[in-house]
Amino acid sequence: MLLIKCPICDCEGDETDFHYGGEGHIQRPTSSNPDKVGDEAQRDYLYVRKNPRGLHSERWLCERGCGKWFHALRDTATMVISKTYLITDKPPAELKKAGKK
Amino acid sequence: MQKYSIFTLARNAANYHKGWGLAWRSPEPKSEYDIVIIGAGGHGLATAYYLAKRHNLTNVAVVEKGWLGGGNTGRNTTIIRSNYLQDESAAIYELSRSLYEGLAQELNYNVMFSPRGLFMLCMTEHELRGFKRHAHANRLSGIESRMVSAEEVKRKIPILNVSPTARYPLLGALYQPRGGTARHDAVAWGYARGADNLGVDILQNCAVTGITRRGGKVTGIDTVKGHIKAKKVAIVTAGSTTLLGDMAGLKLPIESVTLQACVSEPIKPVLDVVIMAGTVHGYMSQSDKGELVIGGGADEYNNYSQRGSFPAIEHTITSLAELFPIIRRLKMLRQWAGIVDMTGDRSPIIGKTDVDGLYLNCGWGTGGFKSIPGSGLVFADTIANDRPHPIAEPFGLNRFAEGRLIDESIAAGVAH
Amino acid sequence: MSGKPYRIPSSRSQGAFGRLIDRDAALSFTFDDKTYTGFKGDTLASALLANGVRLFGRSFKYHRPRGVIAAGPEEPNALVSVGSGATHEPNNRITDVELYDGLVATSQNRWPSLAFDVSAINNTFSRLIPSGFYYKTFMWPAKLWPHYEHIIRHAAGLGTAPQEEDEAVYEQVHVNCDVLIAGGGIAGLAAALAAAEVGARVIIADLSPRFGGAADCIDGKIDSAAPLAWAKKAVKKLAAMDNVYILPRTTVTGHYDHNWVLMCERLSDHISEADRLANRPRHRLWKVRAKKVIVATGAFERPLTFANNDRPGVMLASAARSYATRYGVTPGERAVIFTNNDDAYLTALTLQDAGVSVPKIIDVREDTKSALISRAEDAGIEIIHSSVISNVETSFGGTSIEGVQIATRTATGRLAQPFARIECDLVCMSGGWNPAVHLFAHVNGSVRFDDTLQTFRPDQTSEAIVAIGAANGHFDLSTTIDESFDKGYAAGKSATGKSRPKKAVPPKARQDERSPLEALWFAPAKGSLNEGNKHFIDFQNDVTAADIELAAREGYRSVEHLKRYTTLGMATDQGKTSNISALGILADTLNTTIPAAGATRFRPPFTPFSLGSIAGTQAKHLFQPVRRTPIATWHHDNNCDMEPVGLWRRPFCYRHGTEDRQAAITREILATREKAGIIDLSSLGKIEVKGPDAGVFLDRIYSNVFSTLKPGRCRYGLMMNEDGFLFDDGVTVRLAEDHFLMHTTSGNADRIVGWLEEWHQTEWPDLKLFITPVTENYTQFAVAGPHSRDILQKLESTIDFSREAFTPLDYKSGELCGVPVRIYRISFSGELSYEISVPANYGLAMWQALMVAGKEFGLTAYGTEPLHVMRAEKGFIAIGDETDGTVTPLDLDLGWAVSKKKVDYIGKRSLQRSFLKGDERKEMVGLLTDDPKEVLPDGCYAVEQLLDKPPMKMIGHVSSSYYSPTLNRSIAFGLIKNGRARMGDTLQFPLEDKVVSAKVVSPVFYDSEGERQNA
Amino acid sequence: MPDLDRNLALSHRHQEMENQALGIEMSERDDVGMIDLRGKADDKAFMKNAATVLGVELPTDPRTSIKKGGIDILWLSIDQWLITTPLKSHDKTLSALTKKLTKNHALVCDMSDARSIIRLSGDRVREVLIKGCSFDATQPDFKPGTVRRLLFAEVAALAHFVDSNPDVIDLYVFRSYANYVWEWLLQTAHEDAGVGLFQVQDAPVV
Ligand SMILES: Cc1cc2nc3c(=O)[nH]c(=O)nc-3n(C[C@H](O)[C@H](O)[C@H](O)COP(=O)(O)OP(=O)(O)OC[C@H]3O[C@@H](n4cnc5c(N)ncnc54)[C@H](O)[C@@H]3O)c2cc1C
Ligand SMILES: NC(=O)c1ccc[n+]([C@@H]2O[C@H](COP(=O)([O-])OP(=O)(O)OC[C@H]3O[C@@H](n4cnc5c(N)ncnc54)[C@H](O)[C@@H]3O)[C@@H](O)[C@H]2O)c1
Ligand SMILES: Cc1cc2nc3c(=O)[nH]c(=O)nc-3n(C[C@H](O)[C@H](O)[C@H](O)COP(=O)(O)O)c2cc1C
Ligand SMILES: [Zn+2]
Repeated sequence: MLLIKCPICDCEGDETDFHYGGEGHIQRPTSSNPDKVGDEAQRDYLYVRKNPRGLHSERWLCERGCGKWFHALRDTATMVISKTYLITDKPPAELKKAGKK
Repeated sequence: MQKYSIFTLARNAANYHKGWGLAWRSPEPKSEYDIVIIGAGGHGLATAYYLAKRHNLTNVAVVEKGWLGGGNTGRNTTIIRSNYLQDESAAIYELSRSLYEGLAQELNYNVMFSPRGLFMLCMTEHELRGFKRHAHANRLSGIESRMVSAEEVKRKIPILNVSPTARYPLLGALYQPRGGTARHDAVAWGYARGADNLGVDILQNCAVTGITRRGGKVTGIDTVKGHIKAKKVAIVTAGSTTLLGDMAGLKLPIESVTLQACVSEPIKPVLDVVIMAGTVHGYMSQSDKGELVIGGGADEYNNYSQRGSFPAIEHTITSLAELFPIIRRLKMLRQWAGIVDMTGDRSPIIGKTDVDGLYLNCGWGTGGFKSIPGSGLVFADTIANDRPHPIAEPFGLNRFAEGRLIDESIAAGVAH
Repeated sequence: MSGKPYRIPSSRSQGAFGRLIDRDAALSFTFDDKTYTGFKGDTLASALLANGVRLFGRSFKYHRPRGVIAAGPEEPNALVSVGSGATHEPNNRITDVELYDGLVATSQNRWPSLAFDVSAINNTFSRLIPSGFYYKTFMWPAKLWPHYEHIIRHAAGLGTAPQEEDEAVYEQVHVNCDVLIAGGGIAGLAAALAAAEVGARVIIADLSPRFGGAADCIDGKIDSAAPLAWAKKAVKKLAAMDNVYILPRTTVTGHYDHNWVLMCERLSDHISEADRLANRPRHRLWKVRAKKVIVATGAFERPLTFANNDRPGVMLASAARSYATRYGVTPGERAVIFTNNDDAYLTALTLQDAGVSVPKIIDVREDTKSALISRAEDAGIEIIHSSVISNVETSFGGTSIEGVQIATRTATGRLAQPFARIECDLVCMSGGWNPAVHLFAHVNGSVRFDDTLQTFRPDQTSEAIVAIGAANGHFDLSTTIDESFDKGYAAGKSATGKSRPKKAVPPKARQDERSPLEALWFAPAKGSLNEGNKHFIDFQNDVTAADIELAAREGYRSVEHLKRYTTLGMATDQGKTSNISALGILADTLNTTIPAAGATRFRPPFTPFSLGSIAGTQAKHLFQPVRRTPIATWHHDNNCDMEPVGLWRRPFCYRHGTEDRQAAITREILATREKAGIIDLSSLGKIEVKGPDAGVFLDRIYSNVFSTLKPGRCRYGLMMNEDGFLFDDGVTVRLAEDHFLMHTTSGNADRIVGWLEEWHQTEWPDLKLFITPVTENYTQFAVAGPHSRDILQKLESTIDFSREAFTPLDYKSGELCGVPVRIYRISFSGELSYEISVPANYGLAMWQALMVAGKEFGLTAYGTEPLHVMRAEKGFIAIGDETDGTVTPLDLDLGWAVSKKKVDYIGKRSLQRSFLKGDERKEMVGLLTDDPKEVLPDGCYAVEQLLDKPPMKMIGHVSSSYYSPTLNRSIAFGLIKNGRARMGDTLQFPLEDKVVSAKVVSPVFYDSEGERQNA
Repeated sequence: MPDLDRNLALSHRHQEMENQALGIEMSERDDVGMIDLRGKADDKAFMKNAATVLGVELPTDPRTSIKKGGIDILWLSIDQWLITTPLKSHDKTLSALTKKLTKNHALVCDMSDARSIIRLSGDRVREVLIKGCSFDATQPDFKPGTVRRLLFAEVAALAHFVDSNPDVIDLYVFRSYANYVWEWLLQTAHEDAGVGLFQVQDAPVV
């Protein structure tokens, strides 16, 4: 049972007080370029996921706190949550590093 | 192959069973194989078996990072059924189910396929309508499956709570008389023994660390025991598919999550059929050894830990305790989890990839034990002939770009 | 049976024996219908042993007679059912059952009786049924398998499930603490004292009814006190602190990610049934989030592996000691000790002190020296070194022991030459100790093999968890005390930031040094019989040493294969006594070492615990919330058939008198069409969206346009998911320029609030708006039918309901009967209709006022089913019927509501994918059966071509189907491949017993011009 | 004043309380109106206008509340507050707020009928709360003024710590769930079901 802390309201609680929203930082192609999105780009957006074994950036909703979405960096093998940050923040550096490995 | 039968058993008994040989060898890897299958789960082993048996391809290795059958094949709740709604699904699951009927004889290994009947309970009008649709579709595709009344369900499952004041009154069930269970480990072991006997090398404790390619074509694999050349490579690694896909540069519509299960202590028979209850997300059967085998939901977050969080299993047990009030005084003996590979439409992927000579069989998610024989058969055919078997064809990777999803979530809720 | 010979007199050794029992409080209980007497403080095991009972159960496979081998939760053999009727509970270890007056215990897995069990014949045929025999046989002929299986199923299983429903209540609690300590032995108590001293919030739980663990069974001193005396003081001190919570009868069952711990507390199982309080929970499941977890769960003694080591009367040495010490029970009169370590010498001394004759200690080791061994020698006990017990001699039927054979210890595999026979009725064995590492290992905790202990002990972990004392492999009291205080302080400090107070002086302990243990994994028996003899490893599942060798011979060599092939460690004790011994034998067989073979995975729970406690309070009438609309009491009083929709209960129809459902539905429809009807729509989702960008936002959410809607007007909208599939619909109202009110389907209401928030926060955070769900604040009714206007006009209101002033799709707010209301002129039934939204607390009174006003117009309450029929007559889709997650708005011919102009909205791009815009789509059409009385079954399929028998190619299915009382014929919708191109065609629907044909028509069956709703 | 009767979610249960053997006291509050207020805490004009009407600044610390006159302002999020008002002055407060905030980016919603407020009081209230939610209500930092959203008995709820000695906690649940939560409390708050956490205890047997 993960213990999660919201970076916005500091609410700390069980994973059941939060709601998981899947991989973070997925760009919705039609938001920026509605007319020129190929089938493959749309597929990648809808279905293709990094699904790494290790550091994963993901979205969580602070359901029993402030009701806001935020990002977390979690290791999918150890479950360690190393960082939480705002939903509007850019991907942190350690995520890029992990991706390169 | 040493034949298994009551006679050989009796003969060996005289000698205190000292005469039994290995069910499978533990060979050293050769430097090259025609075909390498990554993953010695049920699907990988069945594929190897059918390659050898039906296509005479025996220069084949199944490469396994741990012990064979140790993935989801060795930890699932063993439900077998084929009453799926979509034509494509019904075709492959029914092929598979029918192969289960003769599997013990085919493999000379008793996999204890037990078609004792499977009930999918309907507890809301909406669910009832959905299952009626299943029953009609199944009947027209030639699958034995029908709706039964609440009274009939109660007759078959006396311990079910059908009180009119129950939270969800029972409205009936979708019944597949020849759905049931099999002994999961035996399926892996039987295929392993069969494949090994036909000359396939099963390489355990041999994790794959890389997939080598040249010019868009696969050339072999790197393993902890060194490089192995191969003309064709098939990835059949369930929850680990993304990691293998990354080695070959595949972009995959897959997420790995933990799916949970538990067993009660063994008790004398109380449940002779398999039940699934979508509205309350629970399913249960009783094994031949006596435990109630209980399948739970999946945790929502990506997870490679092979252990789950408590709420999912709690949710399931809470529901089952409502459906079967007598279980409240029984005890949970063990809980565990497996890493399942969920695709964008929750249906499997079987077929070729963009890399020449690289094949993929994955995405069985929460429900691929039942499909092991059928999937092995059509996948072997696909690899041997380098084109999708007709039953496998709809399950190609390309469907995600086309939007041609195969979505089974319609009424069942749970997909086991 | 008086039980006299087995209960040690209170006078013996100044009352040293039986410290937990109250000899003045006799309790009466039954085992297999026979009545016995025990004492308060007894366990069922000690009470039965005191009565001379030795046979408690039959083994799983061979039905061998079994006694009890342990005194705690590791017991594999002695499982019984306790209670009867609604309190019947199978598979209880008699070692853990506390005796109460009137306790009813029943043996299991035997027929017709425990003493004479027909299935014991299995033992005779055991050679035919080694591990995995079922994989090799029962295959021919295939059709007989179900019969074989039936027999196997009935032979397997342990106890029986209860027949009656459990009346007990269960509950759960959630708490956080700084330090959670599992196990209240010396180690756990010491750590608790230390952590509490620095001010940490400490919870300490022990599965037994008492604290102190092994303190009463060990030698040594803590400071100057005996361990037990020290433990008593420690517990008193802890109980007086308000930052410590002590939980007896509470098993820590599992450790989960991020130090979340599950514990099961048993509150009433030890109380006689008559005295149990109905409202006191039977079990309470604790969910604890701890900053630090300390595992102080002690260790389990290992049995030794020799022929017939499962006979009743063979027991763990520490168990025999604790029966004597705690309950004043001697499990035999003449005991032989068989050991590979010093600890069992304490048992020898204790038993002798208790009056048991202890002729010999058989020690595997060569002549070893230690203080304990000298004490045994001094007490006159003969020690036979370098020897083993090679076999056990029993009475006929194997239910009691008559003697043991002693042989010189040989290398594994070689046969034994017994050189002596010793008469005895009790064998106390000790093969060393296995730390209870379970909890440590549940999450990522690794274990390492310790050569000295010849077992696994805790190693690395990523969690904030430590093991101490015997659980950490420390069997020396002084190390245990030092370590436990150290780690207790450290845990307290890491949780609270506070260090150990300067003046605190942890105690010092000392204990005589022990000589090291020597591993022995197998003691062979004599001659060729050896192979037929049974050396049990896993007692409950009847796994023998030979089975392990067989598995290895056949290639099931990974420990996990071994486990699954032989079922080793899979019984209710989860291998607490057997796993390491099995590994020893596997390693010997494969010529490797135990660490190379590895251990199987530890999984929760530590010991099995009730499924009832997992359901907790969420059972029976509290299983799941039922959501009630404000009109619920009226529905109830008016014989309404309620239908579950999500968590809601919605009115399905109201049955008058003897009406059946169909008659009620017909009546309600005709009344609404001809006069007026009223329906409770309270559960429909209502969401307010307000802000300057609200219109833009809704344009992106819905497939049609909302920014152009005029204030005071309503518009029907469609929502797709990003895949392009339709998933909700509803009417949105523009309350003001910057203020909208959305309606959603009942089932999706909560989901859509989340959906909107997620899109707003994560994709378009720059849009200025607020989203607030208001579903619960309003009751909503539709008043529909030709007289609906008349009824509303009859009531006092500030709203002008006239045809001219209040036109279709208008929205007005004002007062009705003095209550502020919002009214929308929208219609799902196809009739002139007003949806009235009333503050929930006035809902019931408003409903009643409408009923009164409507009486003269024939106003009739109608349910969701009549509504569904009416909407189908009108050709309106219903989410969940016409949609199933694979259907696009275009498939449903709702293209008019799918904007081509808007640049981007959810689902737009996906609709353009080849398969979604392809020419093979299933399209919604109307279906009229050739026979108007024939109602197509829901979900039946049309086929391309009718064949004699399946398979037939299907081209689509019926998504809604009703008998329409309005049209006096059946109507249906179908989703048919290229349906719109098939207008006028007749389709065939093969059913089980007949084929129904139906014509493809427009899906609007009634009032296609909309004259009625626009009236 | 409306001509119609007002029925609260639990009106039909008020009678039965006499025969209950509970370890706490519980009742439904029937004298409050509620307003859901949305606006951004960093929007100075909005904050100021709201404060003008309410006579006190909106609380911005998470999980806190402020009391002013008969009004309680409960923090719900960084852009949301729940204002409870005495029923008799409710309409006045509501229209004053609405009016004052017309020019601001804000949403004022009357939510008087959306929730049911169950008042729990007595020394064992915290023990009852921890039976229903994963939040540990026995922690010392849960004190008067604290507001906490919960999943209580699988139902979305809100706990407002009103007073201590003895503890008074208002449990807010959506109206349709009130009856279920009430039933749930009747069982778990039974006087025989006490927990007695973190108090001086009798020493267990050794
Ligand atoms: C709890 C649970 C309950 C389930 N219940 C059911 C059910 O009732 N009915 C049903 O039909 N299905 C069920 N399933 C699903 C079913 O178990 C799986 O779909 C099926 O077993 C998948 O088989 P597989 O052969 O594809 O994968 P697996 O059996 O998982 O085999 C994959 C193998 O690949 C190996 N591997 C991974 N990475 C590497 C590498 N780098 N190198 C070499 N080898 C590697 C793994 O070690 C593993 O042995 C359940 C699953 C779970 C977890
Ligand atoms: N000879 C023996 O009988 C024996 C056995 C174990 C320890 N010792 C010695 O006693 C001293 C102290 O030992 P210790 O305190 O480490 O062990 P202990 O055996 O004295 O205490 C462990 C306690 O943990 C409890 N426990 C075990 N699993 C539990 C669970 N999952 N949940 C709740 N409670 C659980 C047990 O009931 C027991 O009371 C050490 O010096 C050790 O060498 C002796
Ligand atoms: C159908 C089935 C029945 C099982 N029955 C038992 C059982 O009787 N006893 C037991 O200890 N475990 C049982 N298990 C669980 C296994 O012990 C094990 O937990 C599971 O296969 C996952 O492996 P792991 O725990 O080693 O990761 C069963 C598993 C399955 C799939
Ligand atoms: Zn938050």
